[in-house]
Amino acid sequence: MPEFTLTSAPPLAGYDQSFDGVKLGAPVDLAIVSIALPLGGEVAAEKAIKSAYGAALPAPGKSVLSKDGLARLVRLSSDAAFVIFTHATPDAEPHVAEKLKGAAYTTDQTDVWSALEISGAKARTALERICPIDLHADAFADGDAARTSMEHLGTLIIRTGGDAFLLLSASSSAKSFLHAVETSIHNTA
Amino acid sequence: MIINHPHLGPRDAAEFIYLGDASLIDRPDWQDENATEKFYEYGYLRNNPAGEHQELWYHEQGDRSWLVVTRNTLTHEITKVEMARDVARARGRSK
Amino acid sequence: MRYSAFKIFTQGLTGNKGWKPVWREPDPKPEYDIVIIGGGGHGLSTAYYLAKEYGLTNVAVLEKGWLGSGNIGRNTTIIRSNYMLPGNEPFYEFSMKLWENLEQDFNYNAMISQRSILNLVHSDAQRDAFIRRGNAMFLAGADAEYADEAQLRRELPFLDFDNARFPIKGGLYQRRGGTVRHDAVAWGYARGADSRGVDIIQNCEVTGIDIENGVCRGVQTSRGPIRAKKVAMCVAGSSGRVAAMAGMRLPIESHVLQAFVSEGLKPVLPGVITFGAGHFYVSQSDKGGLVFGGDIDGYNTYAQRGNLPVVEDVAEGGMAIMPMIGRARLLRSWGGIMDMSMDGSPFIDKTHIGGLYFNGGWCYGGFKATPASGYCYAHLLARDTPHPVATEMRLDRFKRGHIIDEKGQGNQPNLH
Amino acid sequence: MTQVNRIDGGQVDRSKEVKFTFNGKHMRGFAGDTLASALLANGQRLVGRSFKYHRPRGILTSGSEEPNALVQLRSGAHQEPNTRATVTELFDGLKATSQNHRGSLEYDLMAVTDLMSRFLGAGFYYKTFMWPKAFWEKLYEPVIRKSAGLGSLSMKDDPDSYDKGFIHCDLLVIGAGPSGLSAALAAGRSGARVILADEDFTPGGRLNAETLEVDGMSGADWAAQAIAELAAMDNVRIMTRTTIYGAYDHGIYGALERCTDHLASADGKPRQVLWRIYSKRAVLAAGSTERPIAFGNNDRPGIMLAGAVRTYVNRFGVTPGQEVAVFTNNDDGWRTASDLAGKGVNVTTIIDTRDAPAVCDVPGARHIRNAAVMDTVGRKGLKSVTLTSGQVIPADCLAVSGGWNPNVHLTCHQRGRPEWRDDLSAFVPGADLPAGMAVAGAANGSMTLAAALAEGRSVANEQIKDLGFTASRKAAPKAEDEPRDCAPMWHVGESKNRAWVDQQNDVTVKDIKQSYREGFRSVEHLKRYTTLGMATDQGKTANIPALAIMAECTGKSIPETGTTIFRPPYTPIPLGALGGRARGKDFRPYRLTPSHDWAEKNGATFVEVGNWLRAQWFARPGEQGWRDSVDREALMTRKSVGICDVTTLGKIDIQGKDAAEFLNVVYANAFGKLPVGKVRYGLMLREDGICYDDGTTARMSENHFVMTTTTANAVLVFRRMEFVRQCLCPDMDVHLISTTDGWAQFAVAGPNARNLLRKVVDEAHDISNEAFPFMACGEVTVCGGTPARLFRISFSGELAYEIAVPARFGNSMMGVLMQAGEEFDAVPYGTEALGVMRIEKGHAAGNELNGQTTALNLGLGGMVSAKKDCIGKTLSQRPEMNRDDAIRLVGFRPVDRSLKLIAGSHFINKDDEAKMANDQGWMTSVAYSPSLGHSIGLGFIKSGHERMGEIVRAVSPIHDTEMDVEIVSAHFIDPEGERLRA
Repeated sequence: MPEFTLTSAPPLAGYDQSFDGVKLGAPVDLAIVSIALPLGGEVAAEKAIKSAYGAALPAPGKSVLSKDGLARLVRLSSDAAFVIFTHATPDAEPHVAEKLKGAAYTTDQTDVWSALEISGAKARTALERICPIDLHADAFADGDAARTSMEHLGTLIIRTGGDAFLLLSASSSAKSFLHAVETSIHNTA
Repeated sequence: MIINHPHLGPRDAAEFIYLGDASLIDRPDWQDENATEKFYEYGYLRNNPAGEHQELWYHEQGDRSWLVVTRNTLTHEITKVEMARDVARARGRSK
Repeated sequence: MRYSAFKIFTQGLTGNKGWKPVWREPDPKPEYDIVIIGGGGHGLSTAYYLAKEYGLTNVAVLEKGWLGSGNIGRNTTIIRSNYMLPGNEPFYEFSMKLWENLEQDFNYNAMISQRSILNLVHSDAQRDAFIRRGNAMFLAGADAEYADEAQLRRELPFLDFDNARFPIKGGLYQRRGGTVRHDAVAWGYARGADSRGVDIIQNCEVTGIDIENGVCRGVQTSRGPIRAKKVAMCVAGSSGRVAAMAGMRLPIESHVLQAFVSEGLKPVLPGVITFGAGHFYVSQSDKGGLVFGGDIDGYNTYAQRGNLPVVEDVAEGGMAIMPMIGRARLLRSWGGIMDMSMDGSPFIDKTHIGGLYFNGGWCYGGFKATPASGYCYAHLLARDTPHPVATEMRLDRFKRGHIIDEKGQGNQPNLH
Repeated sequence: MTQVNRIDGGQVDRSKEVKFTFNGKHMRGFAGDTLASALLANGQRLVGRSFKYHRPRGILTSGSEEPNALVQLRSGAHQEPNTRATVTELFDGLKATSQNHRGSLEYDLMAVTDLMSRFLGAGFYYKTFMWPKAFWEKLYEPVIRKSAGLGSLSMKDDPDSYDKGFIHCDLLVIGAGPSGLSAALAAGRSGARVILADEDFTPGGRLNAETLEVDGMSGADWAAQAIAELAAMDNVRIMTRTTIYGAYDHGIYGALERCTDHLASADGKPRQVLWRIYSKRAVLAAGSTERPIAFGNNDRPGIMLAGAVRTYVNRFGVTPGQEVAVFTNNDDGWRTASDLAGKGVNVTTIIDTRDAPAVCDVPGARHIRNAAVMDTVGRKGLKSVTLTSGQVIPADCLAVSGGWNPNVHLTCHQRGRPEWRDDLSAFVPGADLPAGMAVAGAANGSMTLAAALAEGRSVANEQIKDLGFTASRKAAPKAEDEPRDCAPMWHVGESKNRAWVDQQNDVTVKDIKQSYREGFRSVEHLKRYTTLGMATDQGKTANIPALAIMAECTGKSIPETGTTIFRPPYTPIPLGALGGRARGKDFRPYRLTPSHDWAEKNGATFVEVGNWLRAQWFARPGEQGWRDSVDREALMTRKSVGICDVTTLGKIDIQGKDAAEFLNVVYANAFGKLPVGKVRYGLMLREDGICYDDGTTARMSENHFVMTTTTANAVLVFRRMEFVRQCLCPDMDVHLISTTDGWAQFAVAGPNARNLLRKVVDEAHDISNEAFPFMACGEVTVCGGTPARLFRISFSGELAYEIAVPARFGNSMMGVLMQAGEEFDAVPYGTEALGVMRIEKGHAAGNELNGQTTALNLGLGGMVSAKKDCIGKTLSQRPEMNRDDAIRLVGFRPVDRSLKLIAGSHFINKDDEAKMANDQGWMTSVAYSPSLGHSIGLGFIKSGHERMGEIVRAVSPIHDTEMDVEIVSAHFIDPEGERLRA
């Protein structure tokens, strides 16, 4: 038996609030692993991703769900992607690496980021105050993803469906980011 | 300003960091006989044109790509945006 | 015509109809001893000191627009000599001393106002760097004063001391720093040069530089060719364009610096205040406007206008240190083109072309340098040796590895 | 006071009476009034004083171009100076006071300046106040400053909040007058995403102010109907109370929405929102502004622009006077006469400069043709006007029309130049418009209602067709073309008395003539010399007449004389709105370390390090100040063990087949042969050969490295490495990703560090000195299986490790380490103790790696590998960077050990004078070393490495002090490095 035990406490754990027309919450146990496509090994890596997730890696700025619907593949740039899935223990990276069988480089990003889910009829109106990306459904469809900056904080925004968005920003500044989103909701309520 | 990213479409230039003339890609060879002179020119002298300018922008609040943007320094009109990596390869920087 | 209170009185009584033009509008002569390209502050002060201090009056200043239309006409009017490095500080202190006697020297009220300049300090490392700088200022014969937080609370109670994201821990004052009515500097120098025989030729654009066998013989202009024994470039902001006419590449990029003024307000600010944890500096003009600015936009440009992110960045800095200005309104914004040099410091030097001289690379700090720049450039043009306070402002310093980098940012102009 | 000037009609809501005060006087108006219309309704003609001569002034206009009717609005911290009464929406409880007078508005003591005006002409101050020299700052300038400025700031923090936002559209329509509405309707019907913005609170523009008809109904009704149709389209966004203030590059427009300015209280919501509008195309439909004619004493309260008089009558149901005369050089002025007469207002006279028949029949009014107003009477309110013929006409209101100028402002924001149109005697937008912008209606010189409606539609249709939309076929609304003849007249030459051109800044026709006489003839010289056009109205009513008067002086045409362009903002924008949320603690986000909560609970004092908050020290009860805490933390660490959260150091994960080769490029020293399981100190140069950053890089596996950077440079180093990767070495297989926030990393330092870690690191991992020596690294598990990374590196000079766990466990880990360290009296230490220990060890940090120093200066010259290229290598070899007397980093101690060294002191040789020529270097960092019991310092001094033992002076004239210091090795403690290998 180890003498000491560690407890997990991500910065926004347990946050879940409803406002007029907007729901805002921190998803539980969201794991994020980055995938880098080796130079010259892109085809093999994409193949490995497809066979691991049953879905092809989309184009930069897009995301898709895996065939089983449990993981989201987000293409960040020509040679980098995230896989986002629910996974509680701190071994998300080996978990993904194993699936990809060495065809790509993987790095655990779970603790680098802090996630917020925002949804509801007024979600877009609130986000308009901080998000430079055009979130109109014609311009930013389901699955679309964009890295940008909100209130001086780098943010990855993904339209997960309809009026729901997943926002990832740095975990060290998670409280400031939450404050920014809450202020937007307050100001547009 | 808006930079039309080749992969991601139009993005506010505020997401980018500006570096300078795209000639910064053409880093001299340290073993060249005039290396010191060439590095001095590379490091310090600029064409600084009033007109079309090829320049490096980094999509820091985005996909972390370096871009070569062709922009007019008199009007700010952008006529071309390329991935810097492709430009570097085209300029013979492949190993 | 000598200006005085008596003159104003007598003119007032006679309907102000006896005032004479402040300068002539001469046509260019075919040849001069010295042709200065650029009728901005530095060009005009160069002409003034050439005539007054070095007795050279067969001189023309060629200006493509109206005199004073360079950055002398579009800056935030601050004078200071709070530099740190030996290549800079003695030069700027020389400039400060020239400012202090300028109005009596050229009989024109440029409203030189030594209201003080304060650089706020927000961290211990910043304090250490400012102490280093303040001491360097003393060593060069300038004044400096370090104020702690308690003193600043007394003097500037409107600063945000209690709720600041980056607490104000003190500041470096230069009490002799301050502001000047910038246009009046151009007019005063122009009047002084003109009255001594210098031809100031407006609406005369240089379109080519004549070089024969490695020696500069004159210039082509929109008003015809002009021969000259010496040609002096003095066009900071457009240096790249003019130097290109002589086939020169420079260690300079052109960038835009925006500046801002608020509506007129009753006095609130005693001097110049500079935020140390964001991009914002401000003073209040005699007319009551808050004159403020911040960082350059950061991309190469020759367009005299900027973009919104920097406007917001500057206002954010302002609201962060003095939230009382929230209800003051921005009245006007404008942009000036800066010669951003590779180490943030300027050049006053001969070029490799005989008879062709260069003055530029002032970054966003050229205004305060106007008197010394003109004086030292005049010295170089007259004597062909650098003035003692400008010996390091050489074009070849990067080749030699003698860098004058106050901010320690390296060879990336937009970081200076 | 009753609303003596309120008449029938208009669009105010008479069912909602609104109370307000002006200079403490209680007044009433109606919902829908502006402050200006309500003041006029109450018979208040005098509302302010001018800038220079303190002339009594009234209301000139009915819009944002107003130069005179500026008031201070609200009170206390909400006080808002220089607010234009003409655009201030009346609300219940509104408080306004007049500005710029000493004594009351009616009896302003400063009005004495007006009597001295002959001595205070254009630029008088440049010619005097120079003697004696000291008097400018002591006497003259304070007097001038006190009298300058208009309104006052409260000097209190702005109590309101502001917000910003981003919106996107296919077509932005600027202005909701006839052409704007017509444009928005056309574009909206096509399905394009449209934003229609207007500065007014009721859209419609001049339609609300005129009696003209559209499609057979009143203009105002048609506007309301158009707005209703647009509001029903979900692809159209109508933004009222929103000023488009700037046109920036590539279709980005700045907009200010005033959300709560029309309410008594903002009620916790943002007062204003600053929008950045991203448009693919724009239609500028900003209308036009009427210009005055300059004549003697043309600035009296009661003299107004004719269009404004009509606005007050038609839109607000207020007549500015009971006995009105009209002075015009154009047909439009006649509409004022006709509309007023139609409402039963007594229009006595129409003075037309043209020798032409009446434009229309105005019952009861006398038409005087080929005449002009030369002077007026009535200091605080107009009483009569005097014509050039000498004829005196009693009037309490004179409506003046000099023609209309298209509002070209936004077309100039990218330095486009307007062009002169002789047929309009006005500037219209030039050809070089901001990309994507088209102009319609009066702003484009299409001055009649019918033309504006038609052009709005056609221009919008062209714009959206470019974007691939199909234009709707619905026809443009119908209206009549009203007569628009205009014979330019800029000032009345016969006037003997001063005739104002720029009313706010008190610039007269004489001033312009004097400016000409003195050689200030270009437009820019004119503006700068006389201050014309520099007031809060930016010369909207003054610039063109002034240009025309200068043209008269030069004998050239107006376009030859020059043009004036406009800069953002269109109307003044509060700095609060431009600052948005960035105030106080919200100026920038906070980054918190993973153990922040633990530190907060354990007495930490925090310090801002970039955006990070770090624990600076942990005070314990009884300690008398920070030094006590810091000394204890440093001593205890050196004696036993201390723990410090070092998460803020940048961490970059580097993977790829070419990763090692890549590191060889970015680091000055070699990394190719670093074995797996080892860490190496690395030094980075800039390309100019100056030191950039330092840190350690660990090789986790053949193709996997973990780099650390300094806290300050984490982002910059990453950016630069991406530059090398993509631009310099595009075919290296190497990939970078930041993991700074992902790992909570702790330094565990001190002789008991290993003993402590043994209790935390799972037993399977051997961390003995043999198995895990100095500079070893590896993946381990802690506390029963939690993955961790262990690095044996030391900044303190002690036996030390850095241990990293996933950030989610960071707070808990800090507690665990402290618990495990209890038996060793482990202490947490903050950045101060960290700094003390690094100075004791002579490690360079930010004060030494300040971007001005080379590897040679830092004593690290040997690290720049001769065998390979690296960034900065070649330029670091330049001669003056390698001088024999180059500065070197060394240690310093005071000769008198009781003295405290000062960072920032300069070094002067013993017998030299303290001046710049003798400057030997400077002290970079100082600390009190609790281990040595005295102050120690690091610093750069010329040839320092050859001067050990020499005594020099450390001078700090800014503190008026100096002391003798001895040059010593920078390694104050354990110079052989035995402790860290223990």
